[in-house]
Amino acid sequence: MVVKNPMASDGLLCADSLSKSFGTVPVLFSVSFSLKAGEVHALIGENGAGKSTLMKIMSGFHSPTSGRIIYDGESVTLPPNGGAEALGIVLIHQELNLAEQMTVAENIFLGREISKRGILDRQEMNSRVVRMLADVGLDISPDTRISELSIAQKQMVEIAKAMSRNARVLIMDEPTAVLTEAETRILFKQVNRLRDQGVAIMFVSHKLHEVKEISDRVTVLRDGQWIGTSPTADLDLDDMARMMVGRELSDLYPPVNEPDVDAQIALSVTGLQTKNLRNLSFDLRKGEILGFSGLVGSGRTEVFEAICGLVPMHAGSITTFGNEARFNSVAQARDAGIVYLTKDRKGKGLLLEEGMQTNLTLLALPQFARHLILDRKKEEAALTRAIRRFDIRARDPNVLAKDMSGGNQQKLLLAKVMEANPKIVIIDEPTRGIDVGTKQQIYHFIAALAAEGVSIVVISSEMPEVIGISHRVIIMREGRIAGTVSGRDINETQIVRYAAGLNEEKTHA
Amino acid sequence: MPELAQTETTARKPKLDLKMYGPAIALVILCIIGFSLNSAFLSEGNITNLLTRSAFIGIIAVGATFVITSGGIDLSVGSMAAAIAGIMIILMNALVDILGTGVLTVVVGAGCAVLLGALAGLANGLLTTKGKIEAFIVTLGTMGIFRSLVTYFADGGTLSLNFDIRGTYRPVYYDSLLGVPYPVWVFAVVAVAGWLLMNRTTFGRYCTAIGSNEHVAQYSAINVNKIKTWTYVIQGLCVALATVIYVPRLGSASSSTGVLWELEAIAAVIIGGTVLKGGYGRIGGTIFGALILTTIGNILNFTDVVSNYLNGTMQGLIIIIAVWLQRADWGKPKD
Amino acid sequence: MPELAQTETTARKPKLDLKMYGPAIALVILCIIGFSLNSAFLSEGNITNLLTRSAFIGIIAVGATFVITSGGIDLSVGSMAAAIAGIMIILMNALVDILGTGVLTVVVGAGCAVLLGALAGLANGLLTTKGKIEAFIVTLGTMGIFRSLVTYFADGGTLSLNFDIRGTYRPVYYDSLLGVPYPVWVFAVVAVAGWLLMNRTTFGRYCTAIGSNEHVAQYSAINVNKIKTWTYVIQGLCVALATVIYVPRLGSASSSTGVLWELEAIAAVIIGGTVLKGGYGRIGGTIFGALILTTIGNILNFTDVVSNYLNGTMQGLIIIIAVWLQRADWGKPKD
Amino acid sequence: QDTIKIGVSYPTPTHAWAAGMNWHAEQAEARLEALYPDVDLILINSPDPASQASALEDLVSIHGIDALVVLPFESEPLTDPVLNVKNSGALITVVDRGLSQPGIEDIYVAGNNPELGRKSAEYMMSRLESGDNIVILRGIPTTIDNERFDAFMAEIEGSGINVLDHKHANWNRDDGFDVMQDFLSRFPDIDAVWAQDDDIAIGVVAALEQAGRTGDGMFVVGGAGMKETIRGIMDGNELVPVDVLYPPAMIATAMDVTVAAFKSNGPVAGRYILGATLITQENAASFYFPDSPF
Ligand SMILES: Nc1ncnc2c1ncn2[C@@H]1O[C@H](COP(=O)(O)OP(=O)(O)OP(=O)(O)O)[C@@H](O)[C@H]1O
Ligand SMILES: Nc1ncnc2c1ncn2[C@@H]1O[C@H](COP(=O)(O)OP(=O)(O)OP(=O)(O)O)[C@@H](O)[C@H]1O
Ligand SMILES: [Mg+2]
Ligand SMILES: [Mg+2]
Repeated sequence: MVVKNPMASDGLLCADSLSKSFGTVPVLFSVSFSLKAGEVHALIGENGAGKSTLMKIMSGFHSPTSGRIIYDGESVTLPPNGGAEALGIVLIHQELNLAEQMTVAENIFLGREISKRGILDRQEMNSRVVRMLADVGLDISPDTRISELSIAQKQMVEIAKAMSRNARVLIMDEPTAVLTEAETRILFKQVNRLRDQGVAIMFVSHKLHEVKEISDRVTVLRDGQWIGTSPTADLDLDDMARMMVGRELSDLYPPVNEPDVDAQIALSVTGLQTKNLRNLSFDLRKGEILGFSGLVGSGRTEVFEAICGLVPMHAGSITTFGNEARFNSVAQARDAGIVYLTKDRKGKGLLLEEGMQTNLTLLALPQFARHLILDRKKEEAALTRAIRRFDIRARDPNVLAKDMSGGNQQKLLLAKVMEANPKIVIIDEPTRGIDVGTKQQIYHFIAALAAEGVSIVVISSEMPEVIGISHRVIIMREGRIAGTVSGRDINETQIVRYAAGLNEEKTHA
Repeated sequence: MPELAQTETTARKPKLDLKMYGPAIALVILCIIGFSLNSAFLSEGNITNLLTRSAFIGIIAVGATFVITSGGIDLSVGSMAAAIAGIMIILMNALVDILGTGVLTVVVGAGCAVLLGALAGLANGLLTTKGKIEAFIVTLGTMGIFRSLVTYFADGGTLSLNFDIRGTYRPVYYDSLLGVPYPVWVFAVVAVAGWLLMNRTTFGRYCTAIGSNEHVAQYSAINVNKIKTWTYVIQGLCVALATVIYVPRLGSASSSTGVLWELEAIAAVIIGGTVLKGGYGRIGGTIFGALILTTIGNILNFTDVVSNYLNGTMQGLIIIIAVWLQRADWGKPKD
Repeated sequence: MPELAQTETTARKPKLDLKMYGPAIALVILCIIGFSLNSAFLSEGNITNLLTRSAFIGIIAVGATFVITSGGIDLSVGSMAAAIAGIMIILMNALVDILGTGVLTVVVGAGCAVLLGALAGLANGLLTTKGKIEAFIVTLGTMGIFRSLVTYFADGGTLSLNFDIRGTYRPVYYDSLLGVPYPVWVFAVVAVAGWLLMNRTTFGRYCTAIGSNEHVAQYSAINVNKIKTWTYVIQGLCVALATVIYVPRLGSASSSTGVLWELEAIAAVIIGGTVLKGGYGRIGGTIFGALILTTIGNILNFTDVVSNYLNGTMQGLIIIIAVWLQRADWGKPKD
Repeated sequence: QDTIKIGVSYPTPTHAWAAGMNWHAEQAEARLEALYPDVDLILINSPDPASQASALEDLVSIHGIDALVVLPFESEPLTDPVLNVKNSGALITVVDRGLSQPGIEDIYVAGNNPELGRKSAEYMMSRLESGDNIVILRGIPTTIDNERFDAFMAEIEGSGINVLDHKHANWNRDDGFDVMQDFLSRFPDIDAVWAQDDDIAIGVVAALEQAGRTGDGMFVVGGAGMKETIRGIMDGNELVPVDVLYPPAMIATAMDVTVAAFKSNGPVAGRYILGATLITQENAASFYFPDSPF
């Protein structure tokens, strides 16, 4: 592949032969491309390809090891730490970048507060925030603390914050990874509005259908190299996938093997009630893949956090493999063969300041200890195995979790829960931030697990994913089960109707 | 979902409020105990004494609230107060010969104290931020340094203010305006200014942001080092102010001046609801925290029911219970 | 990519190592200074004294490393040591009449001390975890309580060990095995055990995880409250052990026993490289931290070049410089 | 080994009395070293008993002292460490606080704590009548404080003078001020204050002046012999009319005697108990050292 300087000067913001190394590890190799005013430019590539790194360089958060950034036709050195916002370059970080203990309004205006004679104009800020939140369809008070929001809500706050910055260049690093369809629609409406105003928009995503829909041009990165840039119209989804992974991709979803309707019931929940859940009952069979769908906040996560003892249960009973079970802690659930993979990988999933090995074995640590003494060989072996099994790509095995690419963090988290050798796996948003190639691997992996007799719950806001891999799908709405679909009924229309409350509840317990 | 979100918001309010009023409630309970032990507790004289006494720790604690909110800690405040008091006394004694015993000498002395406080705070701040040394170590170090400096200046003994200037300076501690002693006025002004600074200015917001998540703060183009350094400077200024109203009280400073004030100040801050790890600071709570601490000592002086030797036990128990009263998540399900 | 990975590994190591050896380097520099002041510094007698003396703070600091690593803090250790010493002395004096002045009395006394330490730690731990009160407040409270208890038991004076039993107990401090005094052996055993516990067991890993992110720990099947409580119990046990070897040294306990040990212990931990906010603990560093602190005191006893009053200044400066030496990111590009 | 090395160990001067002691020790050091070129005095202070024990070890292992002058932080904890020094062959002079085992020291120089309490009580009784009220501000809870307090109480027993309450003011001016303020709020009728120590007395006087309760023959008795207090007595201060001596200069006495043990041809071993003199306007001048920090 020839890498040269394509159209380095005809855009608003251009990268000219940017290279970046962390310590001695090179991550980007002489990448050049340009971003024009009034276009939505998608950047795609496998996990760890260097997309986030490139975006951070182009917004000043990292400085390039070599190469230039050209802004408005002039070679510039961008000010660090978000100072580039003053120049009109705004980045929405892949990782949530909000101060948890502070309120929505305080976060949105952090670093550029409005004040009159040194005193904050809180009314002005609050009223502006109310408008911004309305623009992105968020119905929360500006005084809500970030820590009280769901992840999707946090992401929408981030988006609202970025939208309010009057950007000339808006860079969004996987903004939709944690959003559902409905929220993505709202985002796209805003993006289109900005594009029409002449804002240059950079859009990083692993959801290729979104890329196809929203972007005007696509640039592909692979292993830190620029692979190509072309108009979106010229590419179909398979072309993009091929350019990303460098090979043909077979079917994304594995063939769904016939569910065994007589299989033993692995998990049975009856009459579950919590603060937000009302009288929930369902069964999960051995070897079954059960999808959980519904709108954000419909309570899917809470169901399983309650089962694993993370949220107090007010009523209800749980049996696993016929045995009465009531878990007061994750450890008890784990010992009974149930593990839960959180969707909040930064806040609840990974120790960001630790390396891969510590994170990998943390959940199943007793297995790696004999008489409390850790078996470090065994841990190392586990890491080697997990890296292979889940295709975790970190150029440096000692890398800290916070320095891993988002997708690879997700893979590490998956590997972590699988270390516990569970009989029942609950995966909340399994492929959040994962590239197509790896997605395929994960789906096949889930199918294979089910075939081995492991029962799996997949909570997902990505409709195709739920449809593609589940034997049966439960749709939740406002803290209850709105309906259950299986077999041929698993399709988008049905699910959406239940989720929106259009289908009446066929009690299915 | 809209409904859910809403019930959520309204359901949360009461909890917040209880936390908010926790320190005030604890103080009221203490006052009731005090009054039931001895009705003189609520006499005007005692209330005035209590408030005046709280002023020192209170003013210092206001500064400490900023340091702690932004994720730092300052162990040097007690020693710093002693050192500033010492130098101020030496200076004022020397100035008597030049400027006489008038107000001017006092003003110059006080100005110099404020300057010293700012400089000492600046030193702590720069060592922490530029020197990249943990605040705990820096201020443990300067605590030793300041304390030994005052010992050195006083030759191990006591530095006493010239008797001629005392008359001019004394009213700053002992006199009142509208029936309220000057130290209480200063305390009130510092409290209000601190509250405004914390809650109504960008500075306060930046402190919170830094304590909450330094990375986020940095990525929001906040000059983290500058803000952090400023918190220590503010702490230094507060210490200086407290010293300025402390010196006229007994007119002296020695190496035992201000011993353990740092612990008291930090305790006042934490009792008031500020989080030790940073990210959440409450000036109002700090004021109550300081009042609570002083009141505990006051109450113990008001009764001879418990053995003197067990004062520490009572004090410890009351502090723990006071904080427990406000911390326990009443009725909130554990999560 | 495999090749890349390798160069990376080697490239990372040096930086890590400097931080790793920082405390050791600081100690070596101090030793050189000591030797150049007075060659007797490196005499066998002095080295033995130094090590024996470090044992108290060192053992306590090992416990503090666990507490701090898991995000807590324990201010009560000094007072706890005094209280345990006091009760142990009362008990042993009482036992002399029953069990005589033999080894048995000492063993029972020591066993009781260990039990008390565990209980005191348990109290701190439960108040922090179940009571949901900030560790700073809990241990500030128990600090006052323990201290006043010993004052109370001693009636304001000193509790002294029966002279008949001293003979039996004295060797625990003053005698040696293979030329190494017993306290140093105990210190070594505690250090090694602590190191293993921190670095080679699930417990140590859990402490780090909790200090690093409590939520993640909870979601990773870690019983956060249990582990946290255990860290305080371990701290209590370490304090008890330190007390068991302290009592034969001075044969008494009073309200001034162990004053400020908490600050010294925490300082040793932080000098050793453990992070005050939790999530990163280094037992090895703590040992060096304790040695550094003792050495500073030793060196200052060596010379009367500086005014005695300025000891605190020297101490403060040396601590700051020692930490600065190891903290400064030599040549590491700031990012 | 020609020089005679004498270690002098005492608590870190964290309050004025100790500072006075430190000053007198330094004066004595300069004087004695000038007088005898072959005498080397090594002054070390320590912040707590454990450090003092360490300092004693260092004096032996590093300086190889021939004699030790020690003012123990506390009697009990330092008994063994001093015994160790003695076992190294050094001459031992103990100052102020006796060790808890007899026979270790060769020379003992001390003030007299019970005597201080008793003298104070005697003065109180000479000024007050049965039915009068006093309050007491005590020091830091220690044996010294107990000895003074117990002797005072024993002496005043049966005189009809009421002790309204006693609280610890930790030999500290600020604590003295706070505690006295609270006593004044609590007790409308106080006739005299025993502050036990001159530092506390300064706080007490400030509180009395603030409350305007200095009249009616109110008086305060401190203790130790601070120069400002003595100055006041000389000038006829009615609020603090007397003081009871507990001289920090006793360390100098001890150093003199110890050097004499090497230089004098007369026997010096023995006990030197200094009196707890009541300082009044008449005799004040002879206890006034304007250059001392105390
Ligand atoms: N601060 C850092 N220190 C060391 N390595 C880093 C750092 N930041 C990123 N890396 C490494 O750089 C590589 C590229 O990461 P980057 O986050 O740019 O990938 P990405 O394309 O955004 O992937 P994803 O789709 O998973 O988000 C990864 O191997 C990552 O581990
Ligand atoms: N407003 C809120 N304040 C505090 N916690 C909330 C709030 N909303 C939801 N949560 C908590 O967040 C967790 C996840 O919420 P929930 O189960 O409703 O999400 P979900 O249906 O899984 O949606 P998604 O995964 O798409 O975000 C639950 O533990 C719930 O208690
Ligand atoms: Mg990325
Ligand atoms: Mg009368």
